[in-house]
Amino acid sequence: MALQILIQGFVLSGLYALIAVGFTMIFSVGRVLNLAYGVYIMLGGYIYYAALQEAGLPVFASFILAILAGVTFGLLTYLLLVRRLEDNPIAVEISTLILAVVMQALIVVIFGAAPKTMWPVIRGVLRFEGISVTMNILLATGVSWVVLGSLMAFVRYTHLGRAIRAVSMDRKGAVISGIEPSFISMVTWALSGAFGAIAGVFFATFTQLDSHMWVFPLIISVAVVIVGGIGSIVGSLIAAHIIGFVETITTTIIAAELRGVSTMLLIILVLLIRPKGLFGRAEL
Amino acid sequence: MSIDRETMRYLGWWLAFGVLMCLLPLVVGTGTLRILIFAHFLAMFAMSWDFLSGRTGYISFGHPFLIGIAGYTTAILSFRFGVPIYYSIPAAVVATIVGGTLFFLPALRIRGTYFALVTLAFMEILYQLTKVVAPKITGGTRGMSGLESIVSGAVNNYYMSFGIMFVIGVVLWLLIRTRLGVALSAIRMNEEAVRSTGHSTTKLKLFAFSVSAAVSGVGGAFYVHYIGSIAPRGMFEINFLFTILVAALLGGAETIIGPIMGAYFLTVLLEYLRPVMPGMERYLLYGGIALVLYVVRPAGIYSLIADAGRKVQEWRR
Amino acid sequence: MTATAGPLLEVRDLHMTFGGIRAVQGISFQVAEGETLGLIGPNGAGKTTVFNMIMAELKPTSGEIWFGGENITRVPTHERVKRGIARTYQVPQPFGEMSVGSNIRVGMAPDDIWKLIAVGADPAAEAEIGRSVGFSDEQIDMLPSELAMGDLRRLEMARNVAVSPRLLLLDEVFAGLTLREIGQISELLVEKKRKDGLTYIIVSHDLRALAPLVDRVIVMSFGELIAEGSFDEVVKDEAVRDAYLGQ
Amino acid sequence: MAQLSISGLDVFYGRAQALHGVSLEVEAGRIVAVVGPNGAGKSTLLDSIIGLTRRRGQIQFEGRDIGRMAPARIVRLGIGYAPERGNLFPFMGVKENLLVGAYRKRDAIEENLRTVFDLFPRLEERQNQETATQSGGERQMASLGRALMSSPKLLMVDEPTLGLAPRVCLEIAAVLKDLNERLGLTIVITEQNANFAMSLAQEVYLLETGRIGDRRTPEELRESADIAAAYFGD
Repeated sequence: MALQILIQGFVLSGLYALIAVGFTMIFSVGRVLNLAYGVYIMLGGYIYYAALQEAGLPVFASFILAILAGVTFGLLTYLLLVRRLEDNPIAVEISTLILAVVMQALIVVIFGAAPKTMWPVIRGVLRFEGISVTMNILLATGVSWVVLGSLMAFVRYTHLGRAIRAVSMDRKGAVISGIEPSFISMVTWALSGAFGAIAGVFFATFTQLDSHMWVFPLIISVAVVIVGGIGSIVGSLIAAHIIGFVETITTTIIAAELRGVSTMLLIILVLLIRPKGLFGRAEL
Repeated sequence: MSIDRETMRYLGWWLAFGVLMCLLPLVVGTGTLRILIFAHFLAMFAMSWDFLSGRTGYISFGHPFLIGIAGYTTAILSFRFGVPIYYSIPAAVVATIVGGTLFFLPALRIRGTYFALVTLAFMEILYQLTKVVAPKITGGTRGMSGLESIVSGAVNNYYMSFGIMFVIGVVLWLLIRTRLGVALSAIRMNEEAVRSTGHSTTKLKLFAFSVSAAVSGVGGAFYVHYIGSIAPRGMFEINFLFTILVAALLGGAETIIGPIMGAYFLTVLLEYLRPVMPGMERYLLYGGIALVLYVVRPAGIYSLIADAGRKVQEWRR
Repeated sequence: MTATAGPLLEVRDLHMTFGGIRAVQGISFQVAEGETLGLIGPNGAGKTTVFNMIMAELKPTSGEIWFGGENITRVPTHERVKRGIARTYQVPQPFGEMSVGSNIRVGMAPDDIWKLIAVGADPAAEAEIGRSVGFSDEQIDMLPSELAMGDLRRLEMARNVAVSPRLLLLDEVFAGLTLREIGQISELLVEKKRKDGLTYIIVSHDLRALAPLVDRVIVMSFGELIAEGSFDEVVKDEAVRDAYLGQ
Repeated sequence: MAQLSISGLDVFYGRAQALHGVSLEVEAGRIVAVVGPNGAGKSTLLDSIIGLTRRRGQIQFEGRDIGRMAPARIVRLGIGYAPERGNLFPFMGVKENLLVGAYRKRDAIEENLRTVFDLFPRLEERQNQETATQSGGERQMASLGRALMSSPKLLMVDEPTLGLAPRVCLEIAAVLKDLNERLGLTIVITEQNANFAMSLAQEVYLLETGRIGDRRTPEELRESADIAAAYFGD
């Protein structure tokens, strides 16, 4: 049982970290909460599905298309909506929530209300000490770590990445260093869309595609931000693991139906004890 | 309470609105009345949201949570334990205020953007819990149906729902015209400065919240008895939240009259589009309208009409 | 005006540390009822931090604050206001979507939910307060966004006068004002003091404007008190000159 | 012709006017100080030169009108800025802060890093320490260093001595002098600390309530009663 919790916990946490990172990034750089973030995840899943299972494109091409869709939609959210409301975080919150519901309706109009089952990205099962893990989940965990690792390298070792962190820490300091914050915002929204789409492809293979699937990842992202604080990527990673393990332990030891409830209670607890999050500091 | 001339004039308008709506069943059929009944309930929820969020700027994404507490309380009491609805409905309202306060009070300590997220999380908790905790009582995922109705027939229900909405509307409207209303708006604009003028903002926010919860409680309790069933889906759902939010924002937050207008507009639009757009297209359409209107005109329909009225007056002069 | 034995406000050994930075290190001073105290010092000396602590917007790391003979160190902001302390901000903080009159209304409102509902607003009294700080009747209906900087400072004054304070903390009241506006605000301060017996603590970098108003001046530098005395004494003080002009 | 010339500069914050028709000239290779009490508009002046405010009037740098340019372009033209209190990136190490400063000048990073570390050996010792945990003096050095990373021709420093102990002020003064003499950098500083400014600069402007006086030498200014009047009203 302990081994099972360990494996499941890591697998789930990896996925949660991947889901949350795009959301956290927007919050760190622009100090706004993008409630349409879940839509990038849904869009990633649906576009991948349409390309692979309806248009018959190869896996790789479908994946690229999904990412492009995420990037495009992320950019559009920023350019058409958020940029006009940027000095009012509450307006951003409300309008992105409305946008999410609009997109949910659009998905139903295009793909219908019935849930769709996605093929796993790769097939096969790995058995180990009486525990079986699908190759698909292992791949997802692997991709998650690779993506997060590349992101960390990107923000640490490239000029553009450092500029993103600079804007998130001190906007004036960044501007007088010659950085254009609006360009940085566009880059982060595009990246956020890409991360959402990648996470969405895997998330959808674990559950299924339906027009409500954007809510749960959004709640997870929110939970990661609240638990981790407006945090460093490392802070978000740790927060994702706390949430992932708490959930795994609750569902395997107490009751499977309580999935989600433990996360909510964790959010409330953290907000009451440390409203700035466990690792709260203004950094990406 | 001193009532000035302007208040009297507006009360006249309220009265005219009331009389007009009371005469409506003489003219229109029961189909239209049934649509309007939904508008009335939506208006109650939107006003409740507006009184808390529109006024104080503490955006609640958890109003379905409040409505749900009320709905479940009266449904369980009357359906499972045979409590007469004369008792179960007041009990539901009390439960909403107490239960809501228990959850929201800690959240009211949290500033700005986080408040909305925490209330959203509450809604999700209740959704999960009703499915798994004591399903024998709550009915689990399927909920309960066959709840006792208060009055029967479209006309009676129309008058009842309109009456409740009208009373709530007038009371809330009078409330926001007092100095309390001014103080609550001031919280939205600058909470710090309200404190430094000698107010306990905690007390003010708690009051606004209790009123909002009471209104949601009344609305929620009557609503479930009207539709005769309750289930976690449809209740604790973002689509429901979305409808409330859009009604309040479309009409124009912070006005009480706005949310009523928004609720009528939304329900009627939704119904008249039904033949043309049978499914989710309607959400797509009015979500789109709401989005554009919100970005272009955050103050809502009410402000458009108010502006138009002002222009007409200027023109007549 | 109630006569109190001893000082109206007394600050005892206040300390404030942010992270590792000691913003205020052991400040003590007193203000007598009816006195006008100037609080000056170079940029970053910790003057506003002292105001924030007197208003309970910041919790001091250590030290005590006494008002009217009572230890108020643990009393929250709105209770301090009720006891008679009010302040203005360096950057005026009006309620942006409300008219001047409504801004004053918030200040006049009692901290009691039922009275807020039952007792109607008194536009005449609001207008009276507005006029007393120099607003024209027309301006009472204006929005803050339509006002000039000097008028915004008046509005802050008006909202503070509305809470009927005994002690008023004025933070950089002359900043961003034209010479004419400075004259008007000064006159207003003198007038209010004459009529209502107000006590002031004024923070200002505009010493020329401050000089005629103050009875006594205290000087802060690097979070410490470096001088105290009449205006003329203080500005001739070697340590003060060094603090401002550098050595 | 002057390297930097400003004429009739008006700056507003909302309805409040922070600068009133400010004009000044800075010749290449000089150290110029703008002196004045708190709130006179010193930071606003430098913010306006680098393009951070809504401004009206003429600002020319090396003959080009920069009065409407965005900060990024102005930085690229060769103006470096160390603002009041630094505006450093608190959770980055010193070296990373410096690298951000090189955002617009990536072909001379090694060279510029060497220059900065030679000027401030202490920064090299602590290059990986987060600036959030550093002393005021070290932060001031890091801020100057970051400005130097874009290879500026003109360096603007806002209140270099703010909150610093006298010993550290002397250190900063020595570095600024060195930059000016050895590397030929034009330097504009603003100071409340008038004596510091007059000991360092060759030319001084007195800024008072958003208005600026004529260019003077430190001696002229010291002999006039204007400074004391500006500060103490006597």
